[in-house]
Amino acid sequence: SSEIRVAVASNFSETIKALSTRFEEQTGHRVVVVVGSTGKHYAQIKHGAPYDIFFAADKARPELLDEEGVAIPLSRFTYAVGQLVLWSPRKDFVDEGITVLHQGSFRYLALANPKLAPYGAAAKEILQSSGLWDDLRGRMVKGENIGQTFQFVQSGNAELGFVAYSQVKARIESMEGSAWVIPQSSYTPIEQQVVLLKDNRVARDFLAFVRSDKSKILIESFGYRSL
Amino acid sequence: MMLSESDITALLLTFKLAAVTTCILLVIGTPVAWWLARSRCRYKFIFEGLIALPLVLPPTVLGFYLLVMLGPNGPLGRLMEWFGGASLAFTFSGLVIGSVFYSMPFVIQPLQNAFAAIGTRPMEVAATLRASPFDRFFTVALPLAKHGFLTAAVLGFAHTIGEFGVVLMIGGNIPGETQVLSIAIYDHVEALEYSQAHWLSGGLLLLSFLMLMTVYALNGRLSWGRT
Amino acid sequence: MMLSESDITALLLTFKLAAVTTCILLVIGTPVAWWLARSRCRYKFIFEGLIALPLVLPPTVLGFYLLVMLGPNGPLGRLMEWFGGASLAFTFSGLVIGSVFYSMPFVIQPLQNAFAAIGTRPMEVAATLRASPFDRFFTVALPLAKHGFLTAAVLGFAHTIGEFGVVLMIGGNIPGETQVLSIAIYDHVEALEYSQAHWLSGGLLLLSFLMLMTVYALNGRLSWGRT
Amino acid sequence: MSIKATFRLSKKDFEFDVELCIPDRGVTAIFGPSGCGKTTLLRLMAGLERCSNGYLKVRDRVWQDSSEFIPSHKRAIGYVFQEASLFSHLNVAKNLEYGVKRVAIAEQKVSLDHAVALLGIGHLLNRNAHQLSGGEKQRVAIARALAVSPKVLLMDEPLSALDQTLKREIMPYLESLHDQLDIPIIYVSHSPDEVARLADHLVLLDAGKVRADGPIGSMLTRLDLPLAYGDDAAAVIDASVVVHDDHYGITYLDFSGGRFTVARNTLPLGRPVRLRVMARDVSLTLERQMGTSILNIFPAVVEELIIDDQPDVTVRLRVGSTLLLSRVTRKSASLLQLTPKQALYVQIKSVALLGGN
Amino acid sequence: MSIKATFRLSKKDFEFDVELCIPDRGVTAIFGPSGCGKTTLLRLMAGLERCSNGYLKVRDRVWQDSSEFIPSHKRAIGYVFQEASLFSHLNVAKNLEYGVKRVAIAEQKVSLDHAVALLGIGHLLNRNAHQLSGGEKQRVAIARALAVSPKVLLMDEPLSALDQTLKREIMPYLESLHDQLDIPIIYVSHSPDEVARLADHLVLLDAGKVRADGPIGSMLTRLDLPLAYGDDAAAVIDASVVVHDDHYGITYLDFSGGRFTVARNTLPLGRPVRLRVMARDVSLTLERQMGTSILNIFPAVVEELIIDDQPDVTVRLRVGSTLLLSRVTRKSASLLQLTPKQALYVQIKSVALLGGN
Ligand SMILES: Nc1ncnc2c1ncn2[C@@H]1O[C@H](COP(=O)(O)OP(=O)(O)OP(=O)(O)O)[C@@H](O)[C@H]1O
Ligand SMILES: Nc1ncnc2c1ncn2[C@@H]1O[C@H](COP(=O)(O)OP(=O)(O)OP(=O)(O)O)[C@@H](O)[C@H]1O
Ligand SMILES: [Mg+2]
Ligand SMILES: [Mg+2]
Repeated sequence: SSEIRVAVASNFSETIKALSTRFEEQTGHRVVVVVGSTGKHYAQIKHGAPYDIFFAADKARPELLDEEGVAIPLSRFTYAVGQLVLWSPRKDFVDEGITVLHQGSFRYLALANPKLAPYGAAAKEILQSSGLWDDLRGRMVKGENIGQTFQFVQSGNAELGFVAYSQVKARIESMEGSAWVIPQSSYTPIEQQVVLLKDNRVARDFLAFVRSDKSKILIESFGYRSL
Repeated sequence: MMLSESDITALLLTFKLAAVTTCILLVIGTPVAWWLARSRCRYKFIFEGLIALPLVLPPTVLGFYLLVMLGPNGPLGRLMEWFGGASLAFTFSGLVIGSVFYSMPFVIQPLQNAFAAIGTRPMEVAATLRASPFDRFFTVALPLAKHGFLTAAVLGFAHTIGEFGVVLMIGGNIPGETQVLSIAIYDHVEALEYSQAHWLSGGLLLLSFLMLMTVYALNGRLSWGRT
Repeated sequence: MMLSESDITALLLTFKLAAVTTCILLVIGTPVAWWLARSRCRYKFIFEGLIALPLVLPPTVLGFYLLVMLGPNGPLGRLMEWFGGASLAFTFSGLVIGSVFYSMPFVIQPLQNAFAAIGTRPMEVAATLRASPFDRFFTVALPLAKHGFLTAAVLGFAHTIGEFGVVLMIGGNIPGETQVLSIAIYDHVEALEYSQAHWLSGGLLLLSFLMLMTVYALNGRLSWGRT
Repeated sequence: MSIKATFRLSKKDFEFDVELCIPDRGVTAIFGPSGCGKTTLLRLMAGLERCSNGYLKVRDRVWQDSSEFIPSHKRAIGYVFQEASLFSHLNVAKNLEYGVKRVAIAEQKVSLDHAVALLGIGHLLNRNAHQLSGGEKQRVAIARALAVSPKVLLMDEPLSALDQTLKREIMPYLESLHDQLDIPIIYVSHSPDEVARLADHLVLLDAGKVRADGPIGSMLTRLDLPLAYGDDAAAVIDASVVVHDDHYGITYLDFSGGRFTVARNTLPLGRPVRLRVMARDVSLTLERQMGTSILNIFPAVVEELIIDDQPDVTVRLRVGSTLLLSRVTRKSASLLQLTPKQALYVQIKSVALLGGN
Repeated sequence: MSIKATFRLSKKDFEFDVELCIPDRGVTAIFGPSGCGKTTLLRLMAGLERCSNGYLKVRDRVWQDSSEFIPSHKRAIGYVFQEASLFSHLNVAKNLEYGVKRVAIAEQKVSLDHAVALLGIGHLLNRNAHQLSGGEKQRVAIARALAVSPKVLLMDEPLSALDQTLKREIMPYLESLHDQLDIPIIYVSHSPDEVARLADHLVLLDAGKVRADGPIGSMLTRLDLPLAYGDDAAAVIDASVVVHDDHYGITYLDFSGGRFTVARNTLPLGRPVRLRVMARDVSLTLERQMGTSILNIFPAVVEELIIDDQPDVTVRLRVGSTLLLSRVTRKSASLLQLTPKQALYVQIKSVALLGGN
């Protein structure tokens, strides 16, 4: 049995751990998960980080690696699609639709930095299309990533925020707080892509495993959609 | 490559934060350091340990706990609310609190050493020359500890400028309010805008270097003692 | 809630890193601080400024530049390769280099102050008692500067434990190799595994507190001077 | 009125237990061997060291008792430390001004300029402490203590770093201080010369206890104290100026036992002065001698002498109502058949004029 | 062989320019007013201060010239600083051992135990520096300097913090040091008493220059130097022990001008000793007097005297080949009609035995 190192975007860490546990059980290989922000991973990979696979939080960075010839050609695919949710820990604060943002009865709206995180870009798209982007500028607090954004909201410092469905799935199901799962049609899909960085058997096996239907179900159970 | 307007805002904000934090730290730190240097209290070592403690937590984690504390359900948040104030998260004041907390040991420790090095004799002499404890503290202890103050101020100031994790967590990256330079640079790096990152870093380094050099040069000039 | 195996690995790694870094810093920092305290060189202030400089960069950014330098295409990386060594990025040695660089001012400044406070007389006395410059440095200057050493060691050690950005960037969060505690906690927070994060943070705090307290208590006990 | 002090303190290997009543005028010397507690006493009086059940009253003000402890900076003291103690961050001028600035103008009785001139430190005013020699530092420290116009001056071996010439210049000033300012001076010294010169009152400390204390005249001639036995054993005589003879350059001084002839000085007639007569300078003769360069010869009566196996014999004599000491060899004592009550002549070879009193 | 030194240095307001040749045996006293450069000279000799074109040769070893500068720790010196200078991180015992440990066993000629016993610091060995009194610190510093068995001992006012008793105990030891160890001692002092007692050779410094230097005997009696005029003016006489008289408790000493009678001492017969005779203790008579307690009366010849408008007259006299000083009033001088070459008698009231030479 051998060991592979997998660099994973922070928001997918829980899911990948579940996946790799199953993979390890099936194959006896070991999967070492390296969690981090996608920008950091990208910089590190370009400077020789010893990773076999890179699960990014977006599509852009894997594409870049592909173009720059760092990634193994033709290995790139979308492993999950994130879903954006407007969520508040308060009951009956967010309802289906964007009305709460129009009413503006809040001090802070949290979202991920649109420059850095695809969830942020998606949130920005929605705010722009509803004409709120400029109005809310002074009330927006931006997390560096979606994890931090969730903490802003969950700690109550921001009344509501655009977070990932995967972060609040359990809470929504147990009717904790209030949420609006934003229809996929209203923003560019948050495609999270993966590339192979080092060509070896186990890594390819793991990618194949992630693509398998069983895995897809598992991924969806964590709150992602699959393509 | 020019700096964007928001970069300049961030720059100014950063220096303001560092200056305010340093001042507060010197004001708070001086009596604490004096007490630590002079007291014969048996349990002094407990306080010494406590003061160095914020150092060992990763700043982001420290920031996370601060965020939780400041939130409406956190003890500090409740306290603020009780006093009728708004939450401090995502405000400049909040940043100041976080930075003060985080940079505390860098200010207190050099001051404590400087005070201890003075010994009791100069204070005794001042007492026989009619100087009250306050008076002699300001006219004898402070001037004699000036090297310690310089070190404390430099470490505190520089550390606040480079401060990142705490600010990231409780700042919310609001331009002009809480978006400081370190986060701006970080964002550029994460967003792969390397040349902007280089410019900002270079500028910050140059500016800081000039400032530090001036401080040290002045200090060397004013220095009295036999080295 | 128990700590996972990887958490314990991270804990051990962290203390190892902090210990190694502190030792290296004391060894490097002592002669530098001595020179800074004693030299009458007119351009000393330039060096003093340079030494405080790493402080002002956000650690992640500093880490990024270190990564660029140490990576296979960076000047240091090439140098290493030329000497037949492997790149230092993503290795424990790389972490040590980064931490040493980053924590340098916290060690040098207290030492410099402590040395300056000794004055020339004790060294002159030692010279008339046949002690060579080396001899009197070790038998007079070092013991008289012991408070400075304590502060330097505590600040250096604690700061390395809490070190985060630099380590994350050039280390790459590889469990057992470069995943230190600060990153592990950060990961737990990011992954919303709050209870694990609390446990780890609490443990770290307790451990550090006990360690710091012991150090200070011993120091107080051994202390000779009139306070 | 007087200064009353009771202190009890114990340090490692050292018990300090002193009860004192010192006159509140004149110079009180604290005299004793190294490590006997002189500095400790001064520090306790200054409030720099605390002891729990101590008591200190200076004139009508209680500075320390069981209920109260006036802190040092509120005690109107001047303190000259045993070791150099200038502020290293201030130059000499600023060191001097430090205290003065903190004294109400109404209470400033010693002018800074005067103190500077007296101690000869005018040329040092712009120097820093580390640019001074040992003696220069001490002079600045003395001037600084004087300049706060203290009500009690505490001096811990202030002159030991100074040369004779300087000592001679400063001592008369210290002597005159208590005249002009009416302040008591508590003066720690291990120099019998300084003590005899300056002190009106003497406290003999030994191992943290008061061995004896009293007016200088009687203390110096007590044969049960070690003071009468050193090389420097001496008596002091209170006298007053009666005639100046300019032709011979001579001044005559009257004391209770007769008229002293000393070198011409410039003191006003009638002025009380103090003379110091070393025991070794007093020789004894049975007859009044003639044709000698010794001018001061007085009839005297032997009061007490202790002959033991020491080669030297110290004799206490009375001249008028004044006590003198004479040191003679055992051989001389035996040749002259010295016994108490015996009448004879004392020849005083030399005498030191210690200034006004 | 000797110690040759040339130093030129200038500090703010202070010019130091000294050229010296000091014998490499015995005690050389450096004497001068506060701020004249005594400490500076010692520091230059120890190599603690540097001057560019200086020269220093001790016996046959050059310590400093234009091409070489031996650093302090390689110079076989012992240095007692003017100010207390114990290591605060070491206790007394460790302070003492610090130097000893660094001296090769073959070169250890002064035993640490001996130094400790002599200076009476045995009970302080476990103390820290801040638990000592001023005099105790200085005693430890002296013992520490002695214990490195130096080839030259440099002492900067080492006894000024000590009381008379201790001084008297330590001085003979210092005197004997150069006998036993054959090391020269350079001794800074402002005490004429210490100088006369200890010094064989005297260097008079003034404002950074050598005013005069020479053997102690001739220096003290030179009427062109200030030494002859102070209260402490004195001459020293080389003599030797000839008889002990146990009955009267008396010892007789011969010198070139006759036989001295002094208090019984325990020195071996034939032993050379030094006597100090204060100018004020020497009275002059035209006839030899009888029936006096003064035992030491010698015929003498007036060599030189300066009569000016001072009330006192200092006379240099020759007794045998020995020079003496006498201080008399102008009145006496005139009564006795003192003139050079005049023959008369000197009466020496008291004399101090300064120990072996
Ligand atoms: N760093 C300095 N800068 C300027 N002048 C100095 C400095 N150090 C000493 N001096 C001056 O040099 C002169 C000689 O000093 P030194 O210490 O040798 O005197 P000293 O003879 O030992 O006096 P004392 O008997 O008072 O100790 C003094 O006038 C002093 O003011
Ligand atoms: N902190 C201390 N701990 C223990 N003993 C001490 C301490 N400080 C002083 N002593 C002792 O107390 C005694 C008195 O000290 P003090 O300084 O009063 O002496 P002193 O009479 O001034 O002597 P000197 O003439 O040498 O200055 C000394 O025997 C000294 O050893
Ligand atoms: Mg004392
Ligand atoms: Mg000196």
